[in-house]
Amino acid sequence: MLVELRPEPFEPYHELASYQESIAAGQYGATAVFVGSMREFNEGDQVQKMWLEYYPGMTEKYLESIASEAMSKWDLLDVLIIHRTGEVSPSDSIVLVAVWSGHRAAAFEASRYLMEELKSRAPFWKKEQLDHKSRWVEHNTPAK
Amino acid sequence: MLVELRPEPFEPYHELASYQESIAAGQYGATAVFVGSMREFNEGDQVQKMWLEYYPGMTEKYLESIASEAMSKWDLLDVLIIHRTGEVSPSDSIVLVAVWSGHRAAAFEASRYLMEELKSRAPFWKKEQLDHKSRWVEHNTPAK
Amino acid sequence: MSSQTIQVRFFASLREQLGHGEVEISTDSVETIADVWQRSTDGKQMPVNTLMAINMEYVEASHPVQPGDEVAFFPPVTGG
Amino acid sequence: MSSQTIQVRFFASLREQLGHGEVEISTDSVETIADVWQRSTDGKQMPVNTLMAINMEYVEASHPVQPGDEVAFFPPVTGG
Repeated sequence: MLVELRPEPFEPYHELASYQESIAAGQYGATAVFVGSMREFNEGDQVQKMWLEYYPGMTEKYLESIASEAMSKWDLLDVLIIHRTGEVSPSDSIVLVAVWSGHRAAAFEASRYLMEELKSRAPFWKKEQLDHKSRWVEHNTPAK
Repeated sequence: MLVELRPEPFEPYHELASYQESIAAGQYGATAVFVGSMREFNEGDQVQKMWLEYYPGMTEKYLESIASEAMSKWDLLDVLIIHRTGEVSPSDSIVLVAVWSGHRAAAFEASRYLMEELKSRAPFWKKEQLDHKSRWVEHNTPAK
Repeated sequence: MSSQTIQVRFFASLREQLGHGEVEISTDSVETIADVWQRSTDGKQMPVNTLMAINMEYVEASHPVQPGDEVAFFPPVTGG
Repeated sequence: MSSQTIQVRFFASLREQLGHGEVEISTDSVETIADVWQRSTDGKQMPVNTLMAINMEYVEASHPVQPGDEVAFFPPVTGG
């Protein structure tokens, strides 16, 4: 299980391939992955840059708690969460969540659970830099 | 949109990174990925090898039809499906399904939809080589 | 003439049980997929859960067939 | 003495609105998180949806505080 905050750009599929080497091959049958990326527009505006603020200490603690919760709720072999911080550019990866399990149901459910918990409760805040002003994103879209 | 059958081992995260270069960066905010891998055991037995039979022509057609269906049911930017065929070894990747969309709900739902359709209807059959005998896998586990 | 025949394919355990993966049958008095099974297997009982396709599309046993069709029978699928 | 104080932190838009990210307050007649807000913001109205944490765990406004605690206030989160 690994939770990491990254102040620099990261390549999610490289991270995944690399982290996966630490998991016993032949043990997992299902891997579910979610990658959130920065789009170059939001609510009708071009976004130039984004600032990702977080709460040092609490953010890591919160992400570790949901990763542990997922491990105890489902029969998972491993969980990886990487989240970007600081200044982010369009098309950069913001978040990577991956879970490894024996079967697909657990993998799908746990990855979605982690993303919903992260989106609704993990202490991160986005400030968007538009052409002529900046603004805080006010809330995340609900799970629906 | 791409559907491919692969008679040779493939590295799913390398495929993903490479295919993703064809999609306009900054347009998608959510990527959901599922990778199915061969485990070295099944129903209490060690599995040495597996043979993945398919129906040339129908299998590709079926996978293309569910990819198109997903594109029309959800607001997706792209879909990638790669499925292994032939002789497979433990820890090899069997299937890769990836969808790119604006927001996470569509990505999660579409990727799960694709895997359930693939598991329940795509013409593939697995034959397992155990220590002293071989056997056909009789059915996939249901979505639950 | 191939237009008066139907190509029949069997996959996986069904192919192994029947001993062949492909046969060609004549269309004489063959009207449905169920008839194709009868003719192509010498009247064997069809295993429960057998899936059927005509020209690479899933159909039911009552689906009509025509000369030139490709019909396939196979067990439940286990891909992914 | 730091054991008779509470460290208060504000994040994101709340930090910008208040003009500072961190203050230290004395614990005199401060019993709950709501009291911490009052003391640390000079009685400003708390925005609806403000989230609160004590020692990096989410809590409600009625939660009791003690000297040495770290209390944080922040707007709805928007990560991921």
